[in-house]
Amino acid sequence: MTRWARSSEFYVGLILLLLFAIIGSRNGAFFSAANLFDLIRSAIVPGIFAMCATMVIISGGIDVSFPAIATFSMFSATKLLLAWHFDGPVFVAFALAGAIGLCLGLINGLLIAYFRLPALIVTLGTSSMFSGFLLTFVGSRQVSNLPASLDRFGKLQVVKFAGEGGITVGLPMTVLFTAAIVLAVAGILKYTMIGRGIYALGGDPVSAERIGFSAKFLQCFVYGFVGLLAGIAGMIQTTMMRSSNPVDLLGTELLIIAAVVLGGVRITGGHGSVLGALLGLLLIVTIQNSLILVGIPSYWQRLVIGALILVGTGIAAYQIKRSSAKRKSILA
Amino acid sequence: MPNALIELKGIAKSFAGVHALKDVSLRIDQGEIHCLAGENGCGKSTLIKVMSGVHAPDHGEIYLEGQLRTQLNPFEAIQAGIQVIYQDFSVFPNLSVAENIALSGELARRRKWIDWRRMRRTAKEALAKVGIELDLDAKVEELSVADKQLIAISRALMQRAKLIVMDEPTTALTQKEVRALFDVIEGLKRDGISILFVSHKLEEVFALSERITVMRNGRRVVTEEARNLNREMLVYHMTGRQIEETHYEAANKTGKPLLRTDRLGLAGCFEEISLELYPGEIVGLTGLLGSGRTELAESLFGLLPATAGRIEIGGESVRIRSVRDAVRHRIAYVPEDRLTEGLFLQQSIERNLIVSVVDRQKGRLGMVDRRTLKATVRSWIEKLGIKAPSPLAPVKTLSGGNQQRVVLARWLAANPKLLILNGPSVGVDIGSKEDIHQAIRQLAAQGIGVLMISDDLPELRQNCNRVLVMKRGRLIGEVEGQTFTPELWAQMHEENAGSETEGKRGDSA
Amino acid sequence: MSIPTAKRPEPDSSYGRFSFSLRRWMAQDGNLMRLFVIMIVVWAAMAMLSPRTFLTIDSFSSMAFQFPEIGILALAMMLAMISGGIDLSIVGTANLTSILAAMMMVRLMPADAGAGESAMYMALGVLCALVSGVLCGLLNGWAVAKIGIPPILVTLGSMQLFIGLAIVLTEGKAIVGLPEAFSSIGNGTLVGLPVPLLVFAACIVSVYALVNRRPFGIKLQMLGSNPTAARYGGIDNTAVLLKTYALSGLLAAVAGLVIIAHTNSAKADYGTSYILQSILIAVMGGVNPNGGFGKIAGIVMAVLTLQFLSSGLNALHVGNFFKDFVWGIVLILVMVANEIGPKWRWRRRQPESSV
Amino acid sequence: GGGDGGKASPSGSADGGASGDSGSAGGKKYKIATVVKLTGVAWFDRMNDGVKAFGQETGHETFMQGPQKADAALQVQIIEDLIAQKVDAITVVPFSAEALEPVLKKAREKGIVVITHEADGMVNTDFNIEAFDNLEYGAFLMDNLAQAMGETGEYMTTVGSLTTTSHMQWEEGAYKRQQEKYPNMKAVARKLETNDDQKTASEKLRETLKAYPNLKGFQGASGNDAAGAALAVEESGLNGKLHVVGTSVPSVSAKFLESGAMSMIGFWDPAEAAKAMDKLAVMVLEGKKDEIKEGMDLGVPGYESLKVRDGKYLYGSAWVGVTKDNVKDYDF
Ligand SMILES: Nc1ncnc2c1ncn2[C@@H]1O[C@H](COP(=O)(O)OP(=O)(O)OP(=O)(O)O)[C@@H](O)[C@H]1O
Ligand SMILES: Nc1ncnc2c1ncn2[C@@H]1O[C@H](COP(=O)(O)OP(=O)(O)OP(=O)(O)O)[C@@H](O)[C@H]1O
Ligand SMILES: [Mg+2]
Ligand SMILES: [Mg+2]
Repeated sequence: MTRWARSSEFYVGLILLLLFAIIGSRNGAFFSAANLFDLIRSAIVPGIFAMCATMVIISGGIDVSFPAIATFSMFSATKLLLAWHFDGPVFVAFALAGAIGLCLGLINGLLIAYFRLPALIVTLGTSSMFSGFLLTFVGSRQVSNLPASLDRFGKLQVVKFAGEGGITVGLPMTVLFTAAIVLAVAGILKYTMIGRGIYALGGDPVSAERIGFSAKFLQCFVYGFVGLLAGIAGMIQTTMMRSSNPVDLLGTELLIIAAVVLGGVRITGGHGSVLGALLGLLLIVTIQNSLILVGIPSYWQRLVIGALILVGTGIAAYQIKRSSAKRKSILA
Repeated sequence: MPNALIELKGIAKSFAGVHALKDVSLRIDQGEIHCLAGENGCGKSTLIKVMSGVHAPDHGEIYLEGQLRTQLNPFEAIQAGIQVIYQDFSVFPNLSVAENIALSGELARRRKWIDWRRMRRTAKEALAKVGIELDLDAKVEELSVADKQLIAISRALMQRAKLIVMDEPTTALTQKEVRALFDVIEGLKRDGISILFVSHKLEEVFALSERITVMRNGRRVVTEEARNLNREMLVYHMTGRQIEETHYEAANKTGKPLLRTDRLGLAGCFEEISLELYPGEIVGLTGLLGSGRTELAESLFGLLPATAGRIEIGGESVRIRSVRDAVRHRIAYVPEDRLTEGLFLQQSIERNLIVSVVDRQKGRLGMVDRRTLKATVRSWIEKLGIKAPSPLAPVKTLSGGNQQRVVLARWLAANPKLLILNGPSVGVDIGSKEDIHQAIRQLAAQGIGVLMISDDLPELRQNCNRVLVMKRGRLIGEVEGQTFTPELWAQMHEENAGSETEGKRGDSA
Repeated sequence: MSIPTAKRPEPDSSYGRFSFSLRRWMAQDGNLMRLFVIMIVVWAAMAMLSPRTFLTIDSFSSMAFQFPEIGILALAMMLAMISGGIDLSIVGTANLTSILAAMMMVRLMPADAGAGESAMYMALGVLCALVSGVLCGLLNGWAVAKIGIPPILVTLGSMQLFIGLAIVLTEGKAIVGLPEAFSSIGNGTLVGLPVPLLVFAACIVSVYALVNRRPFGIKLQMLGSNPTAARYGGIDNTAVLLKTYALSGLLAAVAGLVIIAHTNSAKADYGTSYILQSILIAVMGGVNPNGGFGKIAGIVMAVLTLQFLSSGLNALHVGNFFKDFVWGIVLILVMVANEIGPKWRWRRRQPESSV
Repeated sequence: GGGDGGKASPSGSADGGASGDSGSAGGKKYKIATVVKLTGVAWFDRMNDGVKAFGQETGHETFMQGPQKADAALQVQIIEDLIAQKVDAITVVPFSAEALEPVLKKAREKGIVVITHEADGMVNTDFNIEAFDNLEYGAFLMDNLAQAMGETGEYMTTVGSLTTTSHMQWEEGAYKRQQEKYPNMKAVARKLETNDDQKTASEKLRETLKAYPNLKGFQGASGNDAAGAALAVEESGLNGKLHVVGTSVPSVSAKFLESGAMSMIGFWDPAEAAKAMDKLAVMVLEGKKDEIKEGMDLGVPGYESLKVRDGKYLYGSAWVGVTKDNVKDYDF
């Protein structure tokens, strides 16, 4: 077997295709453009989160605070903009949310890099801190009257056409953000020294320092960058929902982490790819958004999601275990 | 006097109270091959890490080409031309061969972007220099220990280095690869590059070095021109005692064989292995890299259950499907890769020692009886002379040789009938090695059968009654231990190069 | 056997002797010590801020009814984390098993059951919960050990599965009307102590015995720190993992029983906020998220610290979000103290030792 | 920030009578705690306004507490703590009524007055007061949906979660009304779970629309469902074709009502509910329990003529229907 056929990306891809085939055979509407667009739409914010999780996990850390950072950034940015009676370009809103996210991410990074604290603990702590601070001191009331330019931006579609039944099928503009971020993360990981340093750090932190990588810099970069991405993702959520809700997004971290782990990003660090993470995420998003199409009653939906996660990950894990157990033959 | 490339003055370093280095001074000149020798835990690796900026010394000064460096970090050290091949290789298991070799060079040149084609080219050249061929895209975690070591070597050789430090670079290498490495080192010397070489294999030390520094207990004992030293003097400096080369007197084969395999096979790894091992025997097992001897050992220990043939223990046919089975038949296995397979690095020495016998420490209510447990631990620490601040210290704080003794003690505590040792003295100093050999011989004398896998010919010669040779998954011969010379070994391989089928059954049955 | 060695080891004179020295214990268990200090500081701060409500018997008894649930769940989480994994399904397990128990007690028990019969159904319910808890855990363990799925995925999936099953069984509704006698367990006292607290204490003692005194516990910790070496060391990894997750499921079921006794009802979504909280308590209590280490005393202190904080802040009528904020800060302070504490002490002591 | 407490709402201006008798008398001042399901959502923020207003008007010490996550366990803990604090009365909006029975029993045993809301049938309470009968409210929403749909066509319903009793009752009330009065309507998907999340609600609507392209109606239970659905309707260009009704607050829904993406929302003013609860608590504390009977006027809008069942279950008629015509009248 060739190397890629042993990879987890391959198996997750296969399982995804299998799932598509099954759902599609139960309900042809699955393969409609409207549905595929909707799947993509559902993955816009989780897609960015998946990039956050991927990068951090590859570096050998973990971050459970990105939803809290996203919510903090979007809500406080919205509040600020409203206080300023802002009506300028949306770019400012994204930059502001991103900057707030970057600062919060750097707090994680500094604590992890300089105090050498376990990432899980730090981010659990800061996640609780960030959202506690936000809801206590910034506000806890949903903001529905966004600055006009943000509201307008939320309605922009990148493609739009009339589907059957007079339904407008479209993809919001924000999908481009996600696409750009995915490409950027993939590029960083593959073609920059920082990216390779992230892999090296995840593979063996001691060796990484010995060949001259600065673990402190890399960790600050990773957590800061993740904060930046999370801030942008938060603002995307706000424009897409056309309201800013300070308890939105919280609690999605474990599912996102599970999705990227499913896509072959190894929780112990050093292994994984952007493609795999996206496939894993797509698998979860598809499962979550197809149960009505398949006609599963709502009482059974959770049970089915749980079972599908177990079966999906089971098949992938079993195949990988089997293929990696096969060694190159020594016998001539 | 030639220019000093690096000079260390009065270096001291301690870890949480353990004085690893005390007032060590060392000078390495341009273009010289300098050897660092000493027992396990005497501070060689620590000294190297100070040189390469990994550890900051508590006291002392470091001069690079005459310049005082106060805060040396790894990146600066690399910039200054110091390349280190670490004892634990420091390779990245998750990255490809090409990247492992080429990445550090790119980093040292402060490149921000990765050019994959250039990296592959660099890696290819580096491998060619050492004279090996590897799949550039293979992940390093899939490779054998030896390949990892070769990668670490290739990586260091690719840099524009002024000093290459090699901390026991030959532990996992076969004779042939060692010779290739020595050729490379000679070449480097001709280019004016200095080498600091650490090895416990005295033949290597004498074969290579111009000057030798001996350390003991964290202090420098002596620095001397190699030609002014001989083996006995060196050993004396290292250990403070005299050690003679002794041979194990084989017990007579009596009674039933302890272990007998009949045409044992494991798909893809080895086949048609028939061998016998009698109580009190020490049988060597050697072969080229990838000959399947590790797999054979792991089969006997139930890690890779055999797919063909039969195993008999004490005359009775048994099935070994799991480690539990093996342990039940009182088989013990000291694995090849101490760090990943042998040790629980963060856990205490105590726990590392008793992990395999913890079930036997049950007292009342099935609870572990701490009193006997501690007594057991204490006795093994004393018997094997494990040098440790406290049995409760994490085992990762021990030096390589002491770590190996912990693994050995663990299995000796299990009171085995058959002891399989895979590289029992890899990275172990001459004094400790002697101790370990003594321990093994005493065990054999008590009626335990020992199967010893090793590349170290003197070790095999001194300890083994018989030596079995494997190649490509088959036994190709058996030799009396004392007559096993390098020449014979090389000859056996060449004989079998063309006519594999002939040697299939070996002479072992 | 005696081997001629030039250098005799210098044995640690204290090792193997059974004298207790506080200084040594502090040195060895600095983290626990610091956690203890932080617990006391939090307690004192809360007592100072609102002495009249916080420092009352009622307040302590109210706390004693609150933390056992999360405490038991944190123990379950700890076991999974020591093995190098994680168990996100504990709350799902607790709810599913307690729903099964409640169904036994409510639906199966005839209305006119006498005291004896009712006790039998209660015992049956408890047994059913414990057995199903073990089964839930075994499912997790099997998927982790045999199939090789990462624990975080397994338990995330099984969490959904268990809660989903609970919803299917109950259509999302609560099961109410547990026998009087049973709910008096959750709200009553025995020799002056709240019963849930006693259950928690029993769990602590058994888990302590298991993890620190039984061979299983040592194997578990070794497996957690290096699974490969564990295999080579003769540990049956599969068996240990199965046992670990089964135990985690069992503890979750116990927590579930405490919960239904306390609330006199069983529902599919009770305690969902406990999942992250139990991870928080476990890591704050010193469990290494990478596996291998965990101290029960740490868990107990972390649970108490959080409870003091929570009740103290409730007494101050600050918002619950502020509570989150303070928790986060305390957690990070604990960790920073653990990190710089030893260095600081060591630096101070250094001059003495180098003489 | 969010804490803009005693802001008077238009309807709130009428409640001078609510406080008249108890406040000025200078009688004993009581400590009354209100425990809600969840803090940080618009709904309970509004309730907090009522709690604060009542305290200011009457001089009693009133305050509101609630968990930061929707979880019955946290509510139990808060009440345990309140008992220890020896408050005089606890007014509760239970997340799960059943789970609170024992702890409220304990509270009553200690002499604390317990008033509940949204917990019809609760045993361990002095009085439970409902803004209305849950089944009737559901039916009321259904009437509005039917009217918008022209009494024919396919519709779907959602709930925050399958474990939220009041959501389930509203849904069941609505379904029953449809079965009885609107035979030409058909429920194609019922009780889909939205986890109280706008994005999920929006995704559920999109997905159902693909499985049932003729979908004409949506009824949401959780406060976020209708807004999420309206968003999807608007983006699909189905304004006026797919009709959304549900429970929501005006501030969140105003823009959708105005754009036509939402037909109507129903709610009751949580601030008034809080005042009603507090008022009842004070009456019980002052020993005026006997005065609480059928037809009684609490002096709080919507609770002017109470219905009483079994002596302690009280019902107001406090629901409000809001369409684009009267949405401007509300500012929360
Ligand atoms: N990180 C560390 N923490 C604590 N002690 C350490 C650490 N590194 C080394 N030591 C201790 O310092 C001493 C010297 O160790 P070092 O690794 O330098 O020995 P070595 O001469 O390289 O031995 P070997 O030949 O076995 O590799 C040993 O006693 C070891 O236990
Ligand atoms: N997981 C694996 N996947 C693919 N190839 C492997 C794997 N493990 C080992 N190999 C290959 O199998 C061959 C046998 O390696 P191994 O080092 O285990 O042999 P060995 O019999 O132990 O010999 P030696 O002890 O001399 O190293 C090597 O060529 C190695 O590259
Ligand atoms: Mg060394
Ligand atoms: Mg090998």
